Amino acid sequence: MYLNFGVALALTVIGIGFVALMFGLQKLLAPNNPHERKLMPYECGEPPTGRAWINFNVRFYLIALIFVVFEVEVAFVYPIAAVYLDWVRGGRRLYAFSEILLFLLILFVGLIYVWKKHDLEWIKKVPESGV
Amino acid sequence: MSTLRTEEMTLNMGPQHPSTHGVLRFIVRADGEVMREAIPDVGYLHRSIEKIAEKVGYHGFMPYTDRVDYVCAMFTNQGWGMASEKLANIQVPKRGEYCRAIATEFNRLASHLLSVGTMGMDIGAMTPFTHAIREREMINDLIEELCGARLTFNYMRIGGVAWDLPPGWREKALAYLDHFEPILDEYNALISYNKIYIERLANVGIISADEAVNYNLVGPNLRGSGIKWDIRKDLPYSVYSEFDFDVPVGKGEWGKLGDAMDRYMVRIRELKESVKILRQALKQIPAGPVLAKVPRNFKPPAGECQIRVESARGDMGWYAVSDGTGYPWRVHVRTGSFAAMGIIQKLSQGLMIADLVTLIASLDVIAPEIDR
Amino acid sequence: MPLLNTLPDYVLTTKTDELLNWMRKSSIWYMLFGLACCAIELMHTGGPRADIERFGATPRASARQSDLMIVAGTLTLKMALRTRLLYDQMPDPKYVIAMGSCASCGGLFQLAYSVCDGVDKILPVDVYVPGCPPRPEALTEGLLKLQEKIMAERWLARSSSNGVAAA
Amino acid sequence: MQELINNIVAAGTFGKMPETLVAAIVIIVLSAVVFLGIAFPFAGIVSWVERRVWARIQSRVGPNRVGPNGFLQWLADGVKHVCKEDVIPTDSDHQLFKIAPYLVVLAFVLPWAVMPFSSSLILADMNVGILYMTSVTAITVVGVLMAGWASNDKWSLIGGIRSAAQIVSYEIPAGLSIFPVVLMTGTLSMQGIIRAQGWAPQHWFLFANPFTFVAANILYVSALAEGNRTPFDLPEAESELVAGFATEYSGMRYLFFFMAEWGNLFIIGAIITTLFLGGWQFPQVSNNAVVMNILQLITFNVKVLFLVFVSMWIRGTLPRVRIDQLMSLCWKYFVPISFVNMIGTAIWVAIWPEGNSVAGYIMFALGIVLAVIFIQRVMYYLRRSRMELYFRPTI
Amino acid sequence: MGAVAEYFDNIKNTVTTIFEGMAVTASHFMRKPYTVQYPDRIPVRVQDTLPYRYRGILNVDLEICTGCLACERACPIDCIVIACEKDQKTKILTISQFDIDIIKCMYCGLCSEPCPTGAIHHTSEFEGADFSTESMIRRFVTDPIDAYKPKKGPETDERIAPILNRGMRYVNEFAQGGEAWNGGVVDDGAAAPGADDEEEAAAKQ
Amino acid sequence: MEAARIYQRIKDRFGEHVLEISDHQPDPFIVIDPASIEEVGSFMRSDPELALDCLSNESGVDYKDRIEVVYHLFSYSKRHGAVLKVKLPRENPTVATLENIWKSANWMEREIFDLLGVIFEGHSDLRRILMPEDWPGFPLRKDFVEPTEYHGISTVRESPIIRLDPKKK
Amino acid sequence: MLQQIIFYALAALTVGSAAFTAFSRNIVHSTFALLGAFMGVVGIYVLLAADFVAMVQLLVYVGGILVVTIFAVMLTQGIADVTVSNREVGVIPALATSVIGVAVMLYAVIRTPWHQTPVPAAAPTTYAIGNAFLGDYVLPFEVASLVLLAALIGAIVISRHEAKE
Amino acid sequence: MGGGITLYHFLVLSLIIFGLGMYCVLSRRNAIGILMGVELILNSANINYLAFDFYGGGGKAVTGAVTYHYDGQIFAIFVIMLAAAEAVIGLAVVLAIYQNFKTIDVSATETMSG
Ligand code: SF4
Ligand code: SF4
Ligand code: SF4
Repeated sequence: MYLNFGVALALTVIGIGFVALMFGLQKLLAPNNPHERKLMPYECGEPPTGRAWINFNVRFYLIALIFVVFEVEVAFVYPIAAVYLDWVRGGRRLYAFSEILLFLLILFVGLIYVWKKHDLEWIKKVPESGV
Repeated sequence: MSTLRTEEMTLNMGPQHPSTHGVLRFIVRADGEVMREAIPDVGYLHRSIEKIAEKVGYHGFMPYTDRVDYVCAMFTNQGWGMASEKLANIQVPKRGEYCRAIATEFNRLASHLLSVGTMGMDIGAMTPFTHAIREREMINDLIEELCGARLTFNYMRIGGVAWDLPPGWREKALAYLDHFEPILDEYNALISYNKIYIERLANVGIISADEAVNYNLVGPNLRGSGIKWDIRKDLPYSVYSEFDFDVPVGKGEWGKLGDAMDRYMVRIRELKESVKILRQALKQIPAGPVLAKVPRNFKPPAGECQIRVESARGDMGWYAVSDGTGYPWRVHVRTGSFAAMGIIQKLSQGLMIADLVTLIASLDVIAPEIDR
Repeated sequence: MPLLNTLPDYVLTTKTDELLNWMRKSSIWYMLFGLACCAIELMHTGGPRADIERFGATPRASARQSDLMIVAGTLTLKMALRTRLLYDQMPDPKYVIAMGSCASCGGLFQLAYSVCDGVDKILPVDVYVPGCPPRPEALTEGLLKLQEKIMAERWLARSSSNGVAAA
Repeated sequence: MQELINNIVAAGTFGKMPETLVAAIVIIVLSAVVFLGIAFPFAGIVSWVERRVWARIQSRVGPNRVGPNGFLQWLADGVKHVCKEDVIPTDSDHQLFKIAPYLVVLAFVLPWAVMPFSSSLILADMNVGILYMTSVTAITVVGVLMAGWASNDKWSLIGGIRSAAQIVSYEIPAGLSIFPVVLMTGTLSMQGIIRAQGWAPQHWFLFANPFTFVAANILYVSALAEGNRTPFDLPEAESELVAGFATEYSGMRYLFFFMAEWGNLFIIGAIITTLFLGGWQFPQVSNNAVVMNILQLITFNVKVLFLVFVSMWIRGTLPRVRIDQLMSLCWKYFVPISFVNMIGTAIWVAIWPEGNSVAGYIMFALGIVLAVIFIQRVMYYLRRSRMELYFRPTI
Repeated sequence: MGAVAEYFDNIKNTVTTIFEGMAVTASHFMRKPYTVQYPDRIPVRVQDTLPYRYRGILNVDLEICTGCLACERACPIDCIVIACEKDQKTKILTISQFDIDIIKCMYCGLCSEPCPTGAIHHTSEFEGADFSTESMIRRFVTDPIDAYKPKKGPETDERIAPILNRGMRYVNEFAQGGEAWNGGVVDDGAAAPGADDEEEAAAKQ
Repeated sequence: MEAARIYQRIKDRFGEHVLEISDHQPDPFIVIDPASIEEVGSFMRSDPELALDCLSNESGVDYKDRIEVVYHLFSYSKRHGAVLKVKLPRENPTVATLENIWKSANWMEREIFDLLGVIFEGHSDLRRILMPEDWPGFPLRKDFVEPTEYHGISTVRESPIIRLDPKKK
Repeated sequence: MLQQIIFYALAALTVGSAAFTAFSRNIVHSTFALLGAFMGVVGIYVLLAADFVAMVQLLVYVGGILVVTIFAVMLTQGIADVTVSNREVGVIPALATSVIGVAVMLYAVIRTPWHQTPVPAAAPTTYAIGNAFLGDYVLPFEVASLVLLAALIGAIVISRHEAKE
Repeated sequence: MGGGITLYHFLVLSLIIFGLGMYCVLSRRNAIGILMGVELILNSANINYLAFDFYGGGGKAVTGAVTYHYDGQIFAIFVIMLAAAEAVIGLAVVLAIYQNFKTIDVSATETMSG
């Protein structure tokens, strides 16, 4: 097992080393003459108005919150999915199946709840007054 | 949930932006992905064509009209030709009118193809766009044979057209039309009826009929809102009264009436109608001269007139004032895109950033037509 | 420390230069910078008939990733300032093709009050392509001309005249 | 792997070096071979292939001037980018701006550890193989967010956040769609999953039962979404967002983002091939391990490349969805259907723990019918368009 | 339609339309690309495939130029510069300069229309890209040259006759039936050689 | 309805505000008092007989001694059109906006303001539209002189052809 | 040898990133530094023969929690302001508390003779965990899903409730 | 785990991370900062669980078919689950606070009533 993850480590090192190497090569080969206008943010040829680091739309945030919950669920299901076949073969299929079903259903309820509450919809209306 | 407020972001979309159809700029005030509004900023292609008209004379202005709307330059040619003819009361020979109709309808095909193609590209499908470009190339070949240029035709003259149809051209044109119709079906199968595509277009930028009239939308944009109005049919000019064709209108099959999909479908259907017109025109074209006698030193009597041409982007108005000299006193072009741009700010409210692109493409605005 | 135009003029360096230039000229990414009528022909150049991508030239939307700015169309004064900024924001090495009469010298719009007569007033232009609009093949020829120019450049080897613009 | 190391130690090639060190050297060398010899060139070549395929769909030719048929195009692009100035905007967050490409490349190299090329060519046959594969790709999100934020540019920010939201959302249906296979095999190891299938199509999990068929499609589409491929290329949506999170990136840094994107195609294909298409399974035609391994390698790659090709083909066909549609597609269609799939498969497995071979044949027959209908449609369009035919892949 | 039915209808629609779209694109793998591989991998030069009326870069056949300056006057943007000198005694017109700025030209064809002999004409040549604007000026006159004098009858000079034929064919492409058009132009003495019957014949085509 | 009858109807209603009815061919027009433009406009739009629901064109013309603003109106339901004009003094040309009657006037008035300098009172957003904000003068006026330089970019370009024969031109 | 190197490298990565998280003045930087900490911890888990847990850590922490945290930062911060983050008061007390706490515990840890068994060979753990979930730990397992459901609904309710204002 | 790495190494490592997390929680006035500190603390706890599982009594080796009771690992998984739940709720609260106060400075919420 250590060997297996050793491969991952080795790949990490190689990948990062490779990228670094290429950057080094670029440093050697590429011209470099920055000036003020070149380093301005790119905005289709206009000088930018307002800043870019602003607080972003909450929509994405809610999606991410929902996502985390489901991600944990996926992580939980992996081990039982892996042993499910053994349990079925071992003759305890109903028990194993109902366990999985229960677990999934409970979260499915969550999904339906969110769905019904229209939190999956991307609301196209903007508040009337400008902030 | 929508009441969650976040900071507003001001984005500059354009002037150099792949989907603004030339150089337009939109100042987008957005809340995340949803726009509060998009304020169009035009004039990046203002080439003072109206002023140049006052300097180059009636004949010399013809090539400049090509540049008023380069995507359908035949119509601008024709518009200027008709305006000058009306000022000086010149009758265009019948064959000349037929040549004009044929050339303009081919140009309409090319223009609509570009419009539906860029629509596909803006939605993210490159293939329909290149297919449209391929068909345009074939049409360009035909037009090139007719008038020697692919884009800036300068085909028409005051009093008719500059060149007659070349020998063998009619057969080629008819053969092309036979090729074009199946390609159009294929195009529809590829993109127009694609569910993703319909979802992207339907219910975006809904324009009611009243609004369309009030904002002076013309052409496919007006028809997309369900108003059956086509200058070729309703105020016939040239020889259009001799053709049998339909005026497609938006029906709201996929969403509310007057949405982007309706405008798009109107264009697709107009392609078919144009093919119909072209078939008739190519069969009916009479013999005769193509250019009336117009003096080189063209001096229409003082006066003013406005003519209206149904260009690919709809009713194009040419307002010309003559003071009796060889140079027009004032020329003004009322174009469809200019009016269409005026409505964008209103329509964009509450759309998503991605929809703005759809909206612009569905209104088929062309930068030079706005700015001239 | 960039090695640009610093190495002595040996066979090795010139050969490397040739290789680099060959690679660079085969991968010219141009910025989608259609301004007016010529933009339509620019689209056609990327389209099925002319297919400029055969030479490795693909359109890019962002100036940051493009090597070539094809100024396709009339440059108005209002646009000129933005164009300058866009050009500035391109990373070196960068090239400019002036496509069509308007971009090259104002063309028929020299009579106009709002048009910048020629993009060479604000940017260094490498290749001019005549035509109004130039047909796609003409633009392709312009690109080939630019490739010629790139091939003649020196990259690593020291050179007095035709080094990279940045050096 | 362990065997190999044992052999090397036994052979004494490295003299008296401790075993761990030998192992380390072997691992590093092999990983380097896989990365530099396969992953990196693949990412490059696929960019060229994609341009050619795409061009062909669009009645064009595509890059064909550099090397034979333009084969060296990718190298030219690479070298060009090395020679390109590296612009780091003043207002950006310099450290994060520089780190982001590393993360994206990292997420691209790590999955290669469990890539099952053949029955014995695999760097690491982890017990948690498929879980490893899905979880390391999650690092991309952070890289993309970092790139988007660090650029301090509005297009980048929107692109980055869109991308992140998209990737994380589609991880759910992708994860759920893996379960049917796990339920049927009872293992998470890549090799184990492949071994549970046969070489014949009716033994593939794709055709094992209706649920797996649907799951395979959902997984493929979700994987495309995670890889930011059309129709889900919103983060780079050129017509809206200029170049998305990579707007400010130039030169090498930009290239790495794209290298990762193209390279991920292989990973997508490999996941589907492993889970549903029988992986490297090939009929036992020879007893020679080397011959078999080569045949398996070819089989695996053909399958993966076919899937890569399909993704290019899809890219040439479909328009892009909008962000809200993307989300509703994920949460309202894919996630519930995946739930149903999973439960359905659980029932199926409970009834037929050893699989049902009749179902395999029936599903396979249905698949063939589908293919025939498809070919008919293709012929229909070919006949109607009356364009010149040309069958060679190159021009 | 109920919500559930709509739900499944959406799925069905999406799948079938994508299926159709994929079939269309798949059929393109078997079609010939439409590309013309300019400049090298084509059987004939692109220039030779262009139609006769194609308005490429201008050319002047000085052999048949009458020095009437009609083209210079017709050009709306003055990109033609001609210098003619009329010798007061011999009445011979000498053209000492005939420059066209092809980078400024808009390829409109207005200059070639009034030309009585078709001396100035558009060719199908379009390759003119260059590194500087100065090199874009086409200078047709190197040494001052005598202008062409149209003859009453058909041209007899063997050297000039084919050129004039070409020129007249070019002239006759223009709008038929417009006698006044061609007639109204020429105000510098050099009348258009009679080609009226030909024009009419073409008009009846 | 015939153009002449339309004008007559307006004349009947707003007698003293109508300054002139011209039957100049091809397009006859009616000239009204600038002060009453809003009234006339809303009448033309709302009158059931006229129902001119579309302002299809609005343009300005500089006649050296005066500036005219020309309105081309059209009715989709009745299929007739009318041409309305107001004459304004060249110095300080001011007229009320028709934006509230026809929405399409908004942009067209901006354009006229931009190019001819006519000020539309009550306009919601009277900014330059085509020209840059810092542009001097109104280019479509007959006496407009082109500036030789804009932000350091010179606007003249010498012809590269040297004319050998300096007598001409 | 090698193990030591790897261990110390991972430890350094983890501690370094954690320290960066704790001390950085820029909240965005400290959020992104969490990535390093989490990745280091993944490595540590692997060293402790917990491959499945390591993967879950990667999946949930890196792919999930970190992303939400970054989103939260982006959503709520006046990021561009100079008063970027956080600490104004309590640096010294916090430092002191932490150091003292750690010291005390360190003492405890080192002095305690922990019960140790021979280290088993690292073996795959997924099955065991799965069996445990279906066997001994079935109740916690199901409760976990309830907890997640509660978290989901709670999160939605909280954010929506507040949004009504 | 060979090579001289012992249980104590891991415990010390976990302690250090714990200390850093602690400091983060105590010193930050930013709610998200506090949450990040909590995550660090939970991570250090997990390291402890796993270390004890690995070195300590977790494994009950049976000769032959080896079955381990990975109690420590299972605990770690539950901790991760709880951490995720906590993060979700915590960040939702952060969002809520932000919506109300336009700041997530925890000390500010004390002073403002609302
Ligand atoms: S050169 Fe001609 S075609 Fe090109 S932009 Fe100018 S006017 Fe248009
Ligand atoms: S083609 Fe037109 S622009 Fe060119 S020289 Fe002739 S008249 Fe002038
Ligand atoms: S119009 Fe023809 S003949 Fe006259 S000067 Fe020009 S080229 Fe010569």
